Amino acid sequence: MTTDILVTPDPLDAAALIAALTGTHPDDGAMASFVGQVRAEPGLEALELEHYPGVTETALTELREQAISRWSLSQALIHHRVGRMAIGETIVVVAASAPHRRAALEAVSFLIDRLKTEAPFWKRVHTKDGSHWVAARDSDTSASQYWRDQIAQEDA
Amino acid sequence: MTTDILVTPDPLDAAALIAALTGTHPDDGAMASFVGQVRAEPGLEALELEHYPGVTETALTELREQAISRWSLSQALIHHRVGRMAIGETIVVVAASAPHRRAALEAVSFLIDRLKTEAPFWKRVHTKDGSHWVAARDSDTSASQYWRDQIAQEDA
Amino acid sequence: MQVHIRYLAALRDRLGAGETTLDLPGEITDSEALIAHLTSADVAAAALAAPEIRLIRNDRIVTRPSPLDDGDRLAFCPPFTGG
Amino acid sequence: MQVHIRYLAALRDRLGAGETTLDLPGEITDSEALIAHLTSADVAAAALAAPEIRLIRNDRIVTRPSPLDDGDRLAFCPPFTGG
Repeated sequence: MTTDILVTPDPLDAAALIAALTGTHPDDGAMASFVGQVRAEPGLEALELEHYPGVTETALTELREQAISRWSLSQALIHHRVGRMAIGETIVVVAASAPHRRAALEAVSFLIDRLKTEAPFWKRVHTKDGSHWVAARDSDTSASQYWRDQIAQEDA
Repeated sequence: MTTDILVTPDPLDAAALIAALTGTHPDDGAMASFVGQVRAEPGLEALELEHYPGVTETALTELREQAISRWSLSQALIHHRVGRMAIGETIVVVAASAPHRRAALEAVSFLIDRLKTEAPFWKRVHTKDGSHWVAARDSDTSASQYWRDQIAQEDA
Repeated sequence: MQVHIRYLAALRDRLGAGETTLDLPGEITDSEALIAHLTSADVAAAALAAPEIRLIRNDRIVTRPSPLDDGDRLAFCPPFTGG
Repeated sequence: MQVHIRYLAALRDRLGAGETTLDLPGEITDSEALIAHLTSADVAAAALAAPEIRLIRNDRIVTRPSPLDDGDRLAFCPPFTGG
């Protein structure tokens, strides 16, 4: 049994999570997933993720419920690591399964796009000269807004 | 070392393939994947996949190269099973990794959408009363045409 | 000229023979003329004329109408349904 | 009324104290009046007025302006950058 929502300082095992979601629901023809990992950048020695305990889990739970409802998902999970991590380590795993592929693929896009701007996480880059907070990207805001608009249109 | 293109009668291990693609390229911040599996349908006892040996692998290789070129992917793989399989078994695994998430997510959508209409595979459903070929779905043709149009626009 | 023809998947069930070698009259130079010729011998072959039927020529998926050459290995295919 | 205030991530670095409890004058009834009040004591608090600054009130992410009540636990946050 896999926890659907998890925020943890421990390393994430994307493959194990994906294994837990495949072949488990006989009505599911499609499972999509996204793995975010620490990318090498000039000077980066480690990435640190701060979050707001409790509020973060609630935000992720709400995003998951929105996705399940909108795309009639059978399964959906969001696991996010916090604390300090090295290049190549997994930051986040999002996965969704559904009868058909479009639902699973869109739900995963939605979850990772919305997570970036709607769940209280903050990234800090550690270099050998010190550390700095990562600035929000306009493209992340746009991607998140796209889904907000989509949902607003459907509810209208 | 994972084979990028594989058509095989043996069971596919999606999790192992995804594990092979995560944390391996330091410039990759994003890995997306899609797993297609046999969905339960009324009367379905097994699904059988026929293909055209050689031509299928060439078609998958070309789709992979198109995706790598268009989205500047670091890694991309397509593994497809053929022969007879049971409900819940994995039919296809598509995965792509790139520096940023949009590239990885779009590439996976492209690969599975185009694969459905551009690689010579045919599905046959076995029931206890016999078997029948699966008809092509209009929605699959539309999804594939979407990407063909997108690429035509960019090349124009 | 001579061509080798295969029918795949549902077309194999529908048109019978999985594989055949044919000597063609000289006026047949492309895939559509071949389909008309096949239909004259077996009316079921008219199904090949449907635009969704794909043609594999010498192990390459080609667009129809496709030119034909002596010795071509042809495979007529129903729409692909993988994934 | 009394509120508990936290500054998170980059705002914590910028505004110093991670956590503070304040007694507010009666005319302050919403988040934007609070920000103006904080700015009068510390000009750096003007950064809180930027529209991208998010507010968490009693463990709920709320839209600004938000009403305030006695005993509220508030957290001002820079834009989220997870994933």
